[in-house]
Amino acid sequence: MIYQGKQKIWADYQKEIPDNHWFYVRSCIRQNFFPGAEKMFLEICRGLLKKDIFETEHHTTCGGIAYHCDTIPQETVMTIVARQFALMTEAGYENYVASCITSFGNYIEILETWKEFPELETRIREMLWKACKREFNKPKYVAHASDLIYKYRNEIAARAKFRLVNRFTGEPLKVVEHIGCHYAKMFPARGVGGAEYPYVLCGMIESWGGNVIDYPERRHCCGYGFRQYHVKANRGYSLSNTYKKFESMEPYHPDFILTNCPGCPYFMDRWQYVIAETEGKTYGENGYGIPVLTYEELASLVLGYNPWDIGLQLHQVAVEPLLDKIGIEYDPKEKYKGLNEKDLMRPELPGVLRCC
Amino acid sequence: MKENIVIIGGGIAGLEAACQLLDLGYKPIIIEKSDHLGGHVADWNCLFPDMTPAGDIVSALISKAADANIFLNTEISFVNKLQDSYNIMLSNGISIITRIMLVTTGFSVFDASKKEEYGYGVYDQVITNKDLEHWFNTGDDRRVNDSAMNAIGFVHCVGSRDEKARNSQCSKVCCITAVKQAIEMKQKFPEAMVYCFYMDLRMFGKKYEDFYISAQRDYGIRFIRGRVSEVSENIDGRVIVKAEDTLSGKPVKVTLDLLVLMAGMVCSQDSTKVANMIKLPLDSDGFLKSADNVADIIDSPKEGIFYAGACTGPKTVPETLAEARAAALKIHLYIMKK
Amino acid sequence: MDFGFKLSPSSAINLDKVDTEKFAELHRAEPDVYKCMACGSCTSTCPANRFSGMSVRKVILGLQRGKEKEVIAMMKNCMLCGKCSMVCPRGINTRHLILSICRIYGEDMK
Amino acid sequence: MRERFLTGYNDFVLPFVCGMLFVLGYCLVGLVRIIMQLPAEDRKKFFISLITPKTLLKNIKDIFLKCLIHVDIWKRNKLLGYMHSSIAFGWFMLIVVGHIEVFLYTSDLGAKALYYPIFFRYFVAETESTMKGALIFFLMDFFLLVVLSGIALAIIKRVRSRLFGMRRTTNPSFLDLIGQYSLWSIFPLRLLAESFTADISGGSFLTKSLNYVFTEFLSNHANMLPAWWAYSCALGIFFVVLPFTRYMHIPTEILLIPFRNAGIKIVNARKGFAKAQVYSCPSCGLCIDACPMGVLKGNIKDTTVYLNRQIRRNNEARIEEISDKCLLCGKCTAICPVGVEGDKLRIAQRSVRKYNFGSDYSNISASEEILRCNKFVNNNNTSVSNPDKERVLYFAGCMTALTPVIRKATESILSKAGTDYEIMDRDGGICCGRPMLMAGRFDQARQLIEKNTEIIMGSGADTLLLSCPICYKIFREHYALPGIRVIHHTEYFDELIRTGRLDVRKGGTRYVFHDPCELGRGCGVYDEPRNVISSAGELVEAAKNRKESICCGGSLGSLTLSFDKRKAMTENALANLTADSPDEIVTACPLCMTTFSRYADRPVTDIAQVLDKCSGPGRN
Repeated sequence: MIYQGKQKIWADYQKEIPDNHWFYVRSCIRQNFFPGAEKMFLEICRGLLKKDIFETEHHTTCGGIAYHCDTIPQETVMTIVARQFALMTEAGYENYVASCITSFGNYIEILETWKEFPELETRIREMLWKACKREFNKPKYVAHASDLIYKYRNEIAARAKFRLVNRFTGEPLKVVEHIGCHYAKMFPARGVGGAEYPYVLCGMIESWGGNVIDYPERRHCCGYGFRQYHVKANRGYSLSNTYKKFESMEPYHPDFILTNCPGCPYFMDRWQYVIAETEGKTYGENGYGIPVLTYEELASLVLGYNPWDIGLQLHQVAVEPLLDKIGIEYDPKEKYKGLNEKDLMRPELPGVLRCC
Repeated sequence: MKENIVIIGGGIAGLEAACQLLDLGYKPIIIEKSDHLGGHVADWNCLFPDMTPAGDIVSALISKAADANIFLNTEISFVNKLQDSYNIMLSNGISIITRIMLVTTGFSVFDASKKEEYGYGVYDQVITNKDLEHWFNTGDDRRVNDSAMNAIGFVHCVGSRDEKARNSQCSKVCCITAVKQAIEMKQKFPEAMVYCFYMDLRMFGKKYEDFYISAQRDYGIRFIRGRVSEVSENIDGRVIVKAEDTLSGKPVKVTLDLLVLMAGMVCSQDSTKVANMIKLPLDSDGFLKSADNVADIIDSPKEGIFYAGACTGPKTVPETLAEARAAALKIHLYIMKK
Repeated sequence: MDFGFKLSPSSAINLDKVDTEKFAELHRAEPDVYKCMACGSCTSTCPANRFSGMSVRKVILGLQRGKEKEVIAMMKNCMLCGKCSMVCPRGINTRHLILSICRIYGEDMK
Repeated sequence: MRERFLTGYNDFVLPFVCGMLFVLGYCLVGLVRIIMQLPAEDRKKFFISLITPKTLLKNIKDIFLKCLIHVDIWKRNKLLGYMHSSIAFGWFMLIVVGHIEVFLYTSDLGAKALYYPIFFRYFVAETESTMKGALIFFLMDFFLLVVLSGIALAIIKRVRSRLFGMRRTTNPSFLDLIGQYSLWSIFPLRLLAESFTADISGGSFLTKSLNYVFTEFLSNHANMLPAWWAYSCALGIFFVVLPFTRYMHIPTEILLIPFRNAGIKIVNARKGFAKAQVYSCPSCGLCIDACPMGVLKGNIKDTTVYLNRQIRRNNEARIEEISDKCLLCGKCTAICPVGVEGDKLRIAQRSVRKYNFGSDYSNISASEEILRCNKFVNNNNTSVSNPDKERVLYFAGCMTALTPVIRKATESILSKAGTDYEIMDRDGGICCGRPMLMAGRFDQARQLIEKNTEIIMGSGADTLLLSCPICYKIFREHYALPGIRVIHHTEYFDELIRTGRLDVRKGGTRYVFHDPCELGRGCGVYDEPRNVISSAGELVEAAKNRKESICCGGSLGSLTLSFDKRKAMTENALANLTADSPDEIVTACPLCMTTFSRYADRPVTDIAQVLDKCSGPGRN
């Protein structure tokens, strides 16, 4: 691997990310999967970086999953998106930040489509007006939330309590970065680092002290692939995709996987359990799995937040071995205690995958 | 004869045309940007289909063209159109007034790093056809590991027939070059498996098909019909190549010790630069536009300006040489007519 | 545990894992096997094709891709009539090739 | 005549006696083994044939004509014929007359009977001259001279085989050479020995005269014994090496002829009848010139004579190579003077090949195939719709599918002749099984035969018409189709013309007819195609024709000959055909036609095309 070669490509794909005043839209599914992630993002941005981030309870789904599952036509998804833009316009913002990769891809795709077919944009404006009497301006910048964390990775590193270094060996942690497919594969120029070697997560890992692993199936989808997972008959393909990725990264013995998409961490986390139960195979050390984190969770960890406060107990694969390696202290007894100190109850332990 | 004839480009087309013009009694001027003559052919090792040493061809041309006025390391700074001639200002400060120019600016090898998914410049064991010829010539390339060469792959059509690479044209010679280089690699590494990933095999020229049959029958080179989709590096640093084996209708992957990208031919920047200065049109394939692509490939649409070789599109060495001879004759007749 | 779905087998051909020994043996028996350019003349003329999908082209390809089982199934209806060798533009001795395959490859193939 | 020695014995007889006993013992054991190796049924057939007067007489006649007189060789080349019969018949007569002599003049033979007829002259002295004695002396000298002339020719043949009509001859093995030299030396030595003793034992024009010459120089009788020793040694050596040389054909052929006359066929590749054939091969090398592969020098060692030699040596690799390469044109069989069946022997070798898997046609439904050609049967049952009329089922064959002109022309002729016909393989049929059979895969061939039989029997036809001689041969020999006439289109066309169902206008084109191997040598059809062609134009003959016709080189028989190696054979066959400058080459096999068309310098057509061009509906 020639690192300079990658750097050359990264240099070709830099994107302008505004440094303040963002209109933030959440993901539909992340709050169920890993609710700590978006909460921590807002906390880091507002509390730590002192940025102006606006979010509104009026925003809805972007329609991306339905669109990609072929259940709604393109005009519908465009009108939904137009409404989100209208909310942004009404709130007086022009920098649009999406928490979800599918949404991000969806916004970019729609904006590019309007650029090519302006008559379509006019039609959508009419439809939006008919539907809810709203008008919108197109956002000046569209960014993904990970772009912002990437932009401020060095500031975070400066305030970090922990580095991504194995405290037993002193070696940098080996990290697999997994980028959501819709981040840059459709429009390489719209992602940091392009589609072939996206830099958005690599930059965070490098900046926070870890080592990025480049394994053969790095480009591969996590396996969610809407139509694969949502149709039960196809679910085996979803699982097989994930399996292929794990088989490919296994020889590198990664310490954890970092992701920037709602579906990826969830499927890479949960499918490890299914693979373990059906195939008897686990990928971490000593029968554990490989922890899969979102970039917000990782940022919070290095900044020294309590693992249980950021919701790591909701991961299927136990994160404790990773916390031990980094040297983050935690109280196992606190793991299943809610914010109000109420006991959350214990999940049933899997048969094969070691979880505690 | 005191007529100034300016040949722009000292590759084989320029040299051959100069030789012919010298024989006809003229004293042409060759302007060459680089520090040596012979162009791309000078970087090549052997030429298909008879494995003619490229060096022999080039050195014979250079020695025959030695009497021409040759400016190395020289570029054209600007060109002024006069009444019925041109004033050419060279980067070395010399200016030439001429009414006849022969454009032999040739082609550029497609920049394989633009096909990011193939990892040229990123993976240790990915090289181009040109790099391989360089290795044949000098034996110097750390990416080619002699001691562990068990599997070698050739990817056809890199930057050719690819709208994403902004070149939908066929570069014509890469198929046969891949066959040639595959044979040469098999000769050097008889135990290695050699794969060629192709979309179509275009064996159009004299004895090319024989060469292809020989690659199959005598060297056991495996031709896989399918374009390589992506290349990755595995833990021991070898490259994994993925493609569809379209004949089986199945995805195929293989681990290789060396991957050679058959980078195609694109119009060189020098050609476009010259075209801009003299206001020559470009054809839809990105190369210089001839007066007529069938009947008159050597004439440009402008009087007194002629083409030879790959500046008008991908050409083989014999085609280039033939065009250069034709151009020399055309120039001679043009002068005689006045 | 049964989740109602499971891993689907990969359809990809991994050339690293294809056993080349037998094919090398076949090549020694019938060197022309390398000459196939996949034109498909043999397939379209084959009288067994409509019964078992026999195709010498697919046979040659399949053996190089580790698909011995499919190849053997295809060859079940070969009648050795020789039409394929008549039409082969590369002059491959397909009948000898087929007989050599019957000798070298076996029923116990994967 | 009286005996010179009381004991009637001298040590010099020992080499001969030992050799004789050895060879007799060897042959006896071999005979028993070969007979035991025959399948029980064949063995029974063989013994019955031996006591059936008709076959017995035929056996004696064949043995006399073939083994002694070599009539087949006489037909081929007089000089070669004389050479063979002079040695064989001459020697035989020497033995016969020698025995008569001994029995006439000696009584109380005992163990002496073993060697007396051979060395009689040494042991006796002439007491009186009688007419009877002189005649015997003369006969003995005469036949000795005959044999010596044969030997002289044999020596000449070694260096100038072309005089004997042979371009190439076999490369003898080391033991063959020893056998040959000892055989050659037997008779001159006998002459020498008898000449030394001729003044004592008597003799005739040869021995007596030579004796006078000898006494001129060497009056001493002491020279006598070494000559007799040498004679005995030559015989002894010859007999000892005989089983390991080509001369084994002498005793084996005597067994092969009754086997063949008993109707025995090759079953086991190496045992029984096959073994008898292999050992009957005299290594004469006639098959070398006959072999169409011989045009390429590299193939000479792949001819039948070498196959036999390698089988005797159990050289498995070479046996496989030789038997797989052969085109199975059958020409070596047709011209072999002893009747070694080179093609069948090779198919037998192929049949013992081990395969890991083979074809299985059980998935092919014959009843579905019948639906494609059920014109002659009533709907939903098997009863024939038109039982009194001729109902022709035309099986064009796989190869004809690649030469659609043949099918088109044949159909056109059938329409003109008003034949009610149906095509069995309009959209591709099931192979006849002959190619499989030729590859030695009998079980698969049998399955194909069964499928086709079911289809043909279910079609309601009464005639099976074939365009392809390859199919024709197997349909004739291996199919049981009761009530159905199997006919090749050449024969059928001939019949149409003869019965007036087709009207032919004779043109001026000069046609040469190529006898396809499977039609001519394979099925014995030579005249019908010639009749058809003669009625359409002028028939010219090839330099070698009928049973000596040269294979086109495209044969399916060869398993290993690659495409590029066949070109020379095709060109050689074409040169043979065009010797008399015909306008057109006519054949009756789609494979021959395709093969010739590739390299021919003039049109190559099928007989159906020729006939179709110049025929119209007949008056009948």
